[in-house]
Amino acid sequence: MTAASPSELMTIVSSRLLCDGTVCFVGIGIPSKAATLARITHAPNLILIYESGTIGARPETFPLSIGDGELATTADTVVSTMEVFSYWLQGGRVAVGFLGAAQVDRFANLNSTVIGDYAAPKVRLPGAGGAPEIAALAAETFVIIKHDKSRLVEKVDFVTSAGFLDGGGARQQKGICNSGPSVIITDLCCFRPDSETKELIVTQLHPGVTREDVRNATGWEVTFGDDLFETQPPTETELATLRELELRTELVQSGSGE
Amino acid sequence: MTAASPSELMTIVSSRLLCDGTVCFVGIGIPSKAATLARITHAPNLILIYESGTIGARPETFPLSIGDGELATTADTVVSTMEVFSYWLQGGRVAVGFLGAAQVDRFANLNSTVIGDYAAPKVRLPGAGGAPEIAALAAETFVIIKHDKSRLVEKVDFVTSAGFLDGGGARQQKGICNSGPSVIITDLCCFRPDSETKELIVTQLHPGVTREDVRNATGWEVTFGDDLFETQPPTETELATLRELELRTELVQSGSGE
Amino acid sequence: MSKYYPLADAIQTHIRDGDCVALEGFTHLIPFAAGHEIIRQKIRDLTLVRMTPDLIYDQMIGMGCARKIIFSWGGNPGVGSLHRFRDAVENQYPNEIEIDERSHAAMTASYAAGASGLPFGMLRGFVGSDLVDHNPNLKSIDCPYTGERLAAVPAIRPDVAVIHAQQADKIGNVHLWGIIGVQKEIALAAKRVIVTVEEVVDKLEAPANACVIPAWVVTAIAHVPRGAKPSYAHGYYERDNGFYRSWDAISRSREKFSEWMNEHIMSENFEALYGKSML
Amino acid sequence: MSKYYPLADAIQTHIRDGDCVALEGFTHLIPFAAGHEIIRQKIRDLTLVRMTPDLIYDQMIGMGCARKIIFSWGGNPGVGSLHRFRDAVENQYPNEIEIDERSHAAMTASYAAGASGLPFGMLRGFVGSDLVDHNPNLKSIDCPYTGERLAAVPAIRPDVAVIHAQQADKIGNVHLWGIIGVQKEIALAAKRVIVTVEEVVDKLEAPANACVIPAWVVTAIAHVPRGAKPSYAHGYYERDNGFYRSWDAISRSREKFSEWMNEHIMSENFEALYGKSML
Repeated sequence: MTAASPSELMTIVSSRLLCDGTVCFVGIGIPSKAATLARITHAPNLILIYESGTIGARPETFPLSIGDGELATTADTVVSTMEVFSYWLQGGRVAVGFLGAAQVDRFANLNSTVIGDYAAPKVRLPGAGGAPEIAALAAETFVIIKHDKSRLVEKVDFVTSAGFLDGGGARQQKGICNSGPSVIITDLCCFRPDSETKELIVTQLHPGVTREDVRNATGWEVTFGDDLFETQPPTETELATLRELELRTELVQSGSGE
Repeated sequence: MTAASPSELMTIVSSRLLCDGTVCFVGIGIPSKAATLARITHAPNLILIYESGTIGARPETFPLSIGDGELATTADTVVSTMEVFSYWLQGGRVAVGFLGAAQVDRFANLNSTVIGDYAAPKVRLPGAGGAPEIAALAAETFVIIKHDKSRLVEKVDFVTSAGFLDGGGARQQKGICNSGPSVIITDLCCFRPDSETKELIVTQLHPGVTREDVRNATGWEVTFGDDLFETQPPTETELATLRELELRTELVQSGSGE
Repeated sequence: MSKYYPLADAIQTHIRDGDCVALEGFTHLIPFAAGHEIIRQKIRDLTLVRMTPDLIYDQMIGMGCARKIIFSWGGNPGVGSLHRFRDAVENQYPNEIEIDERSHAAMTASYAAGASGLPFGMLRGFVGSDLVDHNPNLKSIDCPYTGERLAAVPAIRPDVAVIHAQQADKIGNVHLWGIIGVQKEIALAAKRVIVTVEEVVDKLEAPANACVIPAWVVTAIAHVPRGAKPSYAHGYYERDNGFYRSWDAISRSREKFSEWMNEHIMSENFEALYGKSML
Repeated sequence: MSKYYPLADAIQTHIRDGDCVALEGFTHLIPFAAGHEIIRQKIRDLTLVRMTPDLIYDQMIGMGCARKIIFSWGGNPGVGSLHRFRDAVENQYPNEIEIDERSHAAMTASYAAGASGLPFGMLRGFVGSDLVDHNPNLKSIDCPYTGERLAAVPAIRPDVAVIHAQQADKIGNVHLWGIIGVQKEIALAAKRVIVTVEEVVDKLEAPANACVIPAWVVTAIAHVPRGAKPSYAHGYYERDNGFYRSWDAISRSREKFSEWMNEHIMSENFEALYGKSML
C-alpha cells in the first residue's frame, strides 16, 4: 500500500481521538471523514450530529455536503435546523465539536470569514456557518487544518470562532464555559493548549516530521512540549478502510445524481 | 323537538358567529362544541386549532378533553405544544380565540384562577391554561359563560386573562395590540364592548328573555345597546345537528375506553 | 437491553425525596403507571412539574408526595375540579403545597428554555394578568431592537423527566406519535429521563421526521403495557373518559379517595389496574 | 385547486423589486426553479435571505438580482467558493451588495423569532467572535434571573418565503420530509409563501407528526417536478454532486458564467434544464 497522503494522515490521526460512545457535532470535509472512519473502525457507537439536523447519522460513504440524503436515511432522527442548534447543541448534548478552518492562530482562534479586512476583503471565505456556536457550546473542540504558514498564523485576520482569544483566562472571562479547543490536528503534528498560557504547544510529531519542518511551516515561534512523542503511523487497517470509503464515495458520487 | 336548553342555546348562538374559513383557537367545552357545530353546519372550512397541537382538527364528536385522539387523527397536522403556542398563536395566525371562564366582569376581564383571595382561596379553579395568551394574541376573542350574578360580576376576583382592564384605552396602554373580547355569549343575551368606554353592553336578547331577566342575573348596572335586537331562535337544523352530535358523542364515550 | 429495568427499580434508582420531577404528556400518553409507582414507594417532598396536573398529580398530591407544584391548568378536563389538588391548596391537606403557577404558553417556554440550555424563555405573555403579581418568577425583558416589553419565565430543568411512549427498540431509542405535547422538551431539559413504553420492538419504523428520543438521552426504560391508562396511547388504546368522569366522585372525599388508592394502587394489583377497565 | 399557478405567474404576482425574499432549503429541497424564474423576470434590488446562499444565490447575485444578503455560510459545500458571491463582495460586480452576516444558530433564532411573532431571538451565540464588531444587528440582553449576558438577533420576517416540497394535495396542504431545515419557520415568518412541489396528490399520506404546512398558510403553489435540481428531493431524485463540482469552473469567470446562464436559464429551456442532467 502507498504511504498515507497528508490529508489521509490528518484524517486517521483525527479519527483516533474519537472515543466510542462520544456525541460528536461534525462539520463537513475531513471532520466528517474522520468521524465516519472512527465509527467504522474502533468506535461503532460514535454518535454523529450534523447541522442539517441528522442525529445519529451512520453514513457509509463520505457526504459531499452536510445535508446529503444518506445522512437523513441513516440517522436515528432528523430534526429541524432550529432544533439541532437549540435543543441539541446549545442544550449541552455535544461532547466534541469537530471543526475545520481557513486559519488558526497561536491561541487557537479560528477564522473562516475573510482574509484581509472585513469591509474590503482580499479573500472572502464562506463564513461562520455553525462554527462559533459549536466552538462555544460543545464540551471541547477538535480542529483540523492543513499545516502551512498562511494558515497557522500568529493572529487570525478575523476571529470567527473564539479559541482562547488573547490566551490565559481570556476565554473564561468572556463567559464561555466549555473547555474550548483541546487539540489542533495538522498534517505535520498535533498541538494542544498549554494549561496556563493557552498557547498552542506541539505535543506530537507525525512520522518523519522534524521540529524544523514544523517551525518552518508555522506562523509563530513554536514551542514543543516536554513530553513530545511521535504519532503512531497509520495502520494497514486504517489506511485500507479510509481508501475503501473514498472509493465507495467516488463510485456513488460519480453519477449525475439520477 | 323540545326547546333548546340554555347550554344548547349558547352553543348555537356562538356557532353562528364563526365565519367560514376563519382560523379559530378553541378551548374545551362549549367553545369546542360551538366550533364543531359551525363546521358541520354553515362553516365547512372553519380551521380549528387546539392547544394540544392539533391544527385543522375535524372532530365528528365532541372531545371531552382538548387532547382527545379524534382531534389528532382528523387534524391536518399535529405539532408540539411548544410550536402551537409560539409559531401558531403567538405567530399571529389565529383570528378568533374562543374561551370560557368562571367569571367575566363589566370590562370583559376573565377569571379562571380563584374565587376569593389568591393566597387563601375560597375556591381554587383550574387556572390559566392557554387563556391569557389566547386572549392577548388571537385577533379577537369570543367568550362563553353561563349567565348568573356569581359569574357576571362588577369586578373579577382575579384577572387571569386581560379584557379591557379598567376600560377605555387601558388595554392598549398595557401594550396589548389585538382588539380583545368582541362578544360575550351567555344563555340570556350577548354583550359587546362599547367602542369608547369598553364597558360590556347588551346588544341582543335571546328569545323570550327580558331586560329585567338580564338585569337580575348580572352583577353590574347593565346598559342596553340602542340597536338591541332579539336573537333568531335556533333552527330545526341547528338543534337537530347539535343533538345528533351529542348523541354520537355519548355513544362513543360510553365505552370504558377499549 | 441494558437500559431496561423493572419499573419499580427505575423509579427507586432515579427518583429521590426532594427531587424536581416532571411527568409529562398532554392528555395523551400520561405516565400513570410511573406515577403510581412513585406513590407506592412513598417518595416525598417532590416538586412536581406538569402543564396539566390531571388525575395523576391529584393522586400524588392526595397521597402526600408533593411539596410544590409548577403548573398551568389544574382541572379534570371536561369534568371539573381536581379535588385532592384543591384540598391541598385550599386546606393544606394532606400537607401544605407551594404553587408556582404559569400559563400554558409560559410553561412551554420554560421547558423549551430548559431543553435549549437557556436560563429563561421569553414570550408575549400574561400582559395585564394578575398572575404576574402573585408569581415572582414571572418577569419581563425589553427588546434591544424595538424597546417592547416581553414576558420572561425561568427555564425548567427538572432532576427527572418521566414520559410514556408507544414504542422503544431494544437499544432504547424511543418513538412517540400523535399528540406529542412537550415530551421532547422535558426529556431534553431534565438531568435524568425515565421512559415507560407500550411495546418493545426490534426496530423502530419511525417516519423521517418523527418524534424520536435517541437511546443515549434516556436514563432508564421500563416496558409497561397500558402504562398510560386511564389516559391513552394512540394506536394502542383510547382514553378512558368514563374513568375520568368517575374520578370526580372518588376523589371528592378524603376517605373515599384513600380507600380507592389503597385498594387499586397501593395493592400493586396490576392486573386489575391495567385490565379492561380501571373500575 | 385555486392556489395553483404556473410558476412564472406565482413569482410575478408575489415578488416585487426591493422585496426581502428567503428561498430556503438546507442542502435538500433548494427551490432552484423558483430562483431561476426570479432571474428570468429580472427582479431587482432584492434582500436575499438564506443560511447557505449555495449555487442558487450565486446565480441570482451574478445576474444582478441582489442588493443585500443576510446569510451565515456562503460556500459551495464540499467544493469551495461561490465565485459570483465573492466577486460581488470583493469587487462589487455586477453591483455592490450589502451583507448582514450571522452564524447558523443566529439565523435559525432569527427565523424562529419571525415565525413566533417575537421581535428578536436569543441564543448563547458568537461570544468572542469578531462578527459582533462588524454587524450592528448583533446585540445582547441580560437574563433577568441569572444576570448572564446572552446574544440577541433581530427577527427575520421576509416579504416572501419560497420553498420546495415533495408533495401537496389539491387543496394546497404541503408535505415535506427528510432534511426539513428551516422551511416551516420561514414559511410562518413570511408575509407571503410560494411553494413549488414535485408532485400533486389527491390526499397527503403524511404521518402523524410530519412537517405539513397547511394550505391556508400558503399564498401560491406551482407544480414544478425537479424544481429543486441540482439539489435533491428525498424520495424523488438525488443531489447532483457532479453539477455542484462543475459549478466551480462555470462560475469562476464572469464570461463563462454569463454564457452558461444565458444558455441554460434565460432560454427557458425547461426540458434541458430539468432533464436527466443539468449539463
